[in-house]
Amino acid sequence: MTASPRGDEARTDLSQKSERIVAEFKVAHRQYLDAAGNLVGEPPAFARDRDTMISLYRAMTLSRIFDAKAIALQRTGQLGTYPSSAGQEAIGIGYASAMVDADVMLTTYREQPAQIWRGVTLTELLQFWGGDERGSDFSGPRQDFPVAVLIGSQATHAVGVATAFKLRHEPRVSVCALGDGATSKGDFYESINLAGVWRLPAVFIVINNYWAISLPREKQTAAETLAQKAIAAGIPGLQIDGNDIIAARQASNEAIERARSGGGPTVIEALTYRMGDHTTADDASRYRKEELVSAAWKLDPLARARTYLVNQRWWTKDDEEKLIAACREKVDAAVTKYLAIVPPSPASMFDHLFETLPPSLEWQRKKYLGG
Amino acid sequence: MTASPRGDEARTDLSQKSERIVAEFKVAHRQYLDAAGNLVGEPPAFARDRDTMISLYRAMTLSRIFDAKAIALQRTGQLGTYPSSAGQEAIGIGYASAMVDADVMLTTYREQPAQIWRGVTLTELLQFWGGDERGSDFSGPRQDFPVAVLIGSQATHAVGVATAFKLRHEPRVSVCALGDGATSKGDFYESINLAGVWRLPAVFIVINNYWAISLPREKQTAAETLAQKAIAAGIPGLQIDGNDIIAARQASNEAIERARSGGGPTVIEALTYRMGDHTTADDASRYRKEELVSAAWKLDPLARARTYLVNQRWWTKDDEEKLIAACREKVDAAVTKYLAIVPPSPASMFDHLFETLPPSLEWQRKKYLGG
Amino acid sequence: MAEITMVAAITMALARAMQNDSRVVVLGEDVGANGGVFRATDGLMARFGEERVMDTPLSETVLAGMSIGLAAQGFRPVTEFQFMGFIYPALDQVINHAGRMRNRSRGRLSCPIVFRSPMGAGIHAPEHHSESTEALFAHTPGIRVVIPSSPARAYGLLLSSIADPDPVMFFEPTRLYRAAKEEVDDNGQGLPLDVCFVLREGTDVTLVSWGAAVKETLAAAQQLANEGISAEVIDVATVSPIDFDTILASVEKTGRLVIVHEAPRNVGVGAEIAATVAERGLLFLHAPIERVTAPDTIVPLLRLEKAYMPSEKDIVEAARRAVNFA
Amino acid sequence: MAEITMVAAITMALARAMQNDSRVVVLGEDVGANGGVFRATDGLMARFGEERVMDTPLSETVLAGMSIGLAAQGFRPVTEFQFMGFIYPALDQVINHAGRMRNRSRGRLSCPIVFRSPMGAGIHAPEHHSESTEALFAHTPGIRVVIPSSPARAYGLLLSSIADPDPVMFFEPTRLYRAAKEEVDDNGQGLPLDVCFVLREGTDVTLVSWGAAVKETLAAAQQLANEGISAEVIDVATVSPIDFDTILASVEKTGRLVIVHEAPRNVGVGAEIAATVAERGLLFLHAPIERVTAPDTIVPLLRLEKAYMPSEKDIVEAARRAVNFA
Ligand SMILES: Cc1ncc(C[n+]2csc(CCOP(=O)(O)OP(=O)(O)O)c2C)c(N)n1
Ligand SMILES: Cc1ncc(C[n+]2csc(CCOP(=O)(O)OP(=O)(O)O)c2C)c(N)n1
Ligand SMILES: [Mg+2]
Ligand SMILES: [Mg+2]
Repeated sequence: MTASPRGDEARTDLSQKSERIVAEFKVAHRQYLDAAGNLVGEPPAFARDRDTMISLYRAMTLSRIFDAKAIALQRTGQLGTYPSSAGQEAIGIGYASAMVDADVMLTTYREQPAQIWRGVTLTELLQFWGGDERGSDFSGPRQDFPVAVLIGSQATHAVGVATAFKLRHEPRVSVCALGDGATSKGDFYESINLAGVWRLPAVFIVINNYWAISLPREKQTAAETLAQKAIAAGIPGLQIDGNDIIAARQASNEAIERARSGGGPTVIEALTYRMGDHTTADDASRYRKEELVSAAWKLDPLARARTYLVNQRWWTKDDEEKLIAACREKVDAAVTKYLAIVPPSPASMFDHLFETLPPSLEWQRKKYLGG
Repeated sequence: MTASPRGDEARTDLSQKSERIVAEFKVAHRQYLDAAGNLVGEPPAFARDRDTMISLYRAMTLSRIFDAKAIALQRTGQLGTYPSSAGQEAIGIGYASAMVDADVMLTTYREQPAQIWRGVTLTELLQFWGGDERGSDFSGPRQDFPVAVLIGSQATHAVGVATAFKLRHEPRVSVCALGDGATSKGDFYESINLAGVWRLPAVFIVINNYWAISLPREKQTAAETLAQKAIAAGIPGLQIDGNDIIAARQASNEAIERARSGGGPTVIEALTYRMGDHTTADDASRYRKEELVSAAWKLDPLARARTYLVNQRWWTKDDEEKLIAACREKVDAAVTKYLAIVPPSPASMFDHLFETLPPSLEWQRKKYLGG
Repeated sequence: MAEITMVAAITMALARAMQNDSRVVVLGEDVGANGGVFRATDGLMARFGEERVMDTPLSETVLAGMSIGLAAQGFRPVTEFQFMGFIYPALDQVINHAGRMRNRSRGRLSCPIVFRSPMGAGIHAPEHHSESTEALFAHTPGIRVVIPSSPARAYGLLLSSIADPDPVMFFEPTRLYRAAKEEVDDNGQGLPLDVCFVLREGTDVTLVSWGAAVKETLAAAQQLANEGISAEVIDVATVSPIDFDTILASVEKTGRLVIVHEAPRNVGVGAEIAATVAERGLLFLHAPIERVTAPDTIVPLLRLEKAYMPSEKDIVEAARRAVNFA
Repeated sequence: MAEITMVAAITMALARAMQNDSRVVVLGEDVGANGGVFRATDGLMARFGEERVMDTPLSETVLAGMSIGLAAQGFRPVTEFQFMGFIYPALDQVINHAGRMRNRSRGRLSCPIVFRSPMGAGIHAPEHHSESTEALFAHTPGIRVVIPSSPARAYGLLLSSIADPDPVMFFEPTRLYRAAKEEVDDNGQGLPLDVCFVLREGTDVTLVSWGAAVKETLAAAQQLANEGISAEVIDVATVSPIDFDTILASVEKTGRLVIVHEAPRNVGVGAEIAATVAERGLLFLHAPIERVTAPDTIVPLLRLEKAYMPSEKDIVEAARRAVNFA
């Protein structure tokens, strides 16, 4: 089956009285920093703030360096299957930095940049991807959800969290990140629909990295944009350049603040690209040409942000070298700590099954663990 | 939770270069016969054809009379729970009459008018609603699906059927009817999305009768129209006056013929109203005011079609009386036949479980039935 | 104290829980003004408002998923699925999330949710309205499955399920909703989860059942008593995890076990009870274990539902076979 | 005839079926150019084209549902779910439609579909990639559940499943995909469904297993043989409906039964086997039935997955207990 263009034949002759237009929609695209790192239009105030922009850039860089190390650990048998976030740092840091601690984040498995910004330690990330549940008992905001491996499923939790905020009249927002592939799941649609009709404080960030494992974006849906999926729920949808850290943070900020002030949910489609294999268990050369990847590197969010900093005369080669060295050191320290973790005990399989283990499971615990 | 208006705050200042429009959509509404039975604009050719219009009207009338009898049978303990289709005859007869026999119909439990048009006998309908599976082994086109009780689930089958047609290069169309409530299910969304991206010959008729049991349309979704759900799938969506038999048939016809000729899927939202209780097990007075129902009767599709026939001088009081008498007779004959059906035997529980009953189930069949 | 039906006892428990604990919210399709298709939530919206009694769109997946979000945020959602046959779109959320969130997060987030739904055949409803698939949930780690069989047990078990800090599937046999009335004191007292209820003591044979089939099982015990056979009747009530100790103790006493359930036979919860007794109580047995269940067929439409469900006669015969086994 | 792995045998069976029957189509996520995440569909798209090997959007519900539509239209879809843990959004379609369409339509429409998916733990994958929930499907009327445990059985059982006129859940233990090689003749011959395979004859104890656990079960039998205990090993293969006759005949001979499965214990398929033997073969038993299974916990992440899965040692000990039972 191949992807198909939209059937424009649907449009009928409007000169007839028998037909009238009852609804109209427009989908906008937002970009402040182009691929070369130059400004497009007037950026938001924070983009003029040196410290803010440098802190965003630092986090993006730390994520990238962590990511490379995690892949290396997996290759040497020291980590489980790992999904690289390389190339997606701008959108991750963008929406995470637009949140406050009291907000709740619900993400996929590829949102290490956002998790790092939210305070999950690098050691905890390694522990989780090393196959130890304790990595999800993390230092980030304690109400943030563990990573959702089931595509789209966390969107439904996000509307529950948002409903809780609304019922308690709390000015908090539930922020859900999910992939282009996830937009094909009923979970996503049912969730945005509910968020729309209940006008919930929820923001859905669709990380359109063009691939869902081997399926390219155009085989996922005939919709021209993923932002327009919002129309089905009667809520605003916006497409942004997801490799532009300014657009990523600004669009997230607008949506989150609108949600916080009672304005309801938003879908943001962030255009980016999955630079690596789907996970370390994948071999993308089976289904995509290397040229596509090299072309995508030209849109690299890190290089773009760096150019902007340099253009503003906020950043030097020396700063860059120092940053990289500092990130490496941090990552190495985390790895050392990770490798020293005492493995979980088999008994822990029973420890968090229920708050109190029922008698018949006590019997099993004894049977299985002895004693 | 109360329904919420759409968050228009999403619209941003387009004078900035940083934002541009990347997609635009319009949703149209179609009507040829207004509530008073007068023409709006130029109708399609078939509306000028006396025989066609009379045959549609006859089928609508038969459906209405059958429906009343089915309710009466349920009330006297001679039928199981029954969902009335009163008030929805125009859209049912509309899309069914736009299909050819070789097309495949997949419907909800409230599409008796369409089933009748397709050739399911009144006796078979009663047999099914009387709790006998044999009623689904019906005289309508043999590839039409049995009634789907699970809301929205048949939409997924419809895309499978449409895929079969596409793979075999057959000029056939899969027509799926479902309710306003069904549009909130992931099944519906996943199905239209797949139909869109594979450009399948499938037509989705959304029978918006304003109610999903007790939930009114505006609490189902914040979307201004249900037709716009199509935008999320990148396919055409059209809203029609579903109580206007001409619009119902014409819009169905256009969508079905577009699908047949390779133009891909369509969503049609047909505005109608559920005149009765949800089913005979429901008591709508618990959640809706009687005024709403009286107001809806003013839009009755039957009265409207009749006025049109009368205005064309195609129909007299005498014709009407004869028709009603003929329908009553037909319905009564079907009831007599239904009541004479020998109940299914317990053994039949095992007869269609598998093509060939596996040995361990043979053991069970003996155990349960003796012998 | 008036005699009330099981469905009224459920409404009473819901109201009591909502009254006592502001974290309790009710959500589902048609639970508001309509009071649920069986009226189990009748009057709750009028009494507790639209914020605590939420009519949801027709979307079972997000209905389950949002319950998880609410629960993780400290609410105690009581979520209604309109019928057990409509619960499957939510299974992913129940199995993969509700039952796992505590374990996944090492206790940081939990899911104190009650997923309620009507179950079982016998009310002459259309397809998918007659299911008994408690086994699917019983096989799932991290969740409880509770099935009441009387107004008083419905009241007490529902209160305890709502108070429980972990997810509970609470299945209500429609056939019992209005089958019998009983005095139920609205005292806010829960009944214990994770234990069986011995409904009738006996010495010759143990009849183990739950849900709607308890009705026929009790009737069978009476019939057997008339014949001079003393049957002990156990209502499992918490169908997962099962209180095997009570069942084993009874079988040790009687030496004979008949398990009765309305669900299909193959890999039903009855299989687990039989298996456990065959492991831990083999030497108690004086006769083969009998299971009286529905066959492994699709629940038929109404014309045949009676033939499908286990009958009092089937139970009596099985008990007689066990007692007469040489 | 080369020695091939189980995953290669599966690819070979798929290619053979597609070659022999133009109604066979393959669909699922990443089954095309990528050849499936385990390469089970490797090369099929190149060989049979995009019309017969369909990469679907990420939507398990419609993936199952469209398979039903295709099957009702006369195709023979072989539909891949990427992992067993991702199958639940499709359960509604499997339980409520695939297993019922023939019955519902009185044989007018049917669902000759094979739903394939990898199953089981042991490959160090993330959460949801290690499930063994065959019991959910085994409890569902109208569908078959087949689990191969060797390259040759994978080949033969998959061919028969595709040829079968009714829906089959075909679960492939990932741990076995590349665990061993065996000569498999690509002769297009199916192996019978609905029967157990006796892999090793013995007289002292019957070890019944399926899927990945067959590996440890065979190893345990060898270990027991070294100790002078003669174990019969039965691979159930068609996990529903079960060939009880073969199992009962074996238990009649050995008098001892150990059931081994990787799935959780409570209401697992092992329970059904134990229950049926306790009903129909009670008097054969010289010792309590033993079940060696995973505990009723969530499958842990990779650090503990070994502790979770039944081990050869566990099986040997259970068999010894049974044999030494006084
Ligand atoms: C429900 C479900 N189905 C299938 C999978 C297997 N799977 C893992 S990732 C993936 C693709 C996801 O694509 P997308 O949503 O675009 O996220 P990305 O991986 O690109 O970040 C698939 C199919 C899954 N994890 N969950
Ligand atoms: C999956 C599922 N959930 C719930 C139900 C119970 N139910 C039956 S009809 C109905 C409302 C359907 O509304 P709509 O789709 O608008 O169809 P209508 O009844 O108005 O024709 C509900 C909730 C069901 N049949 N299936
Ligand atoms: Mg992606
Ligand atoms: Mg409706």
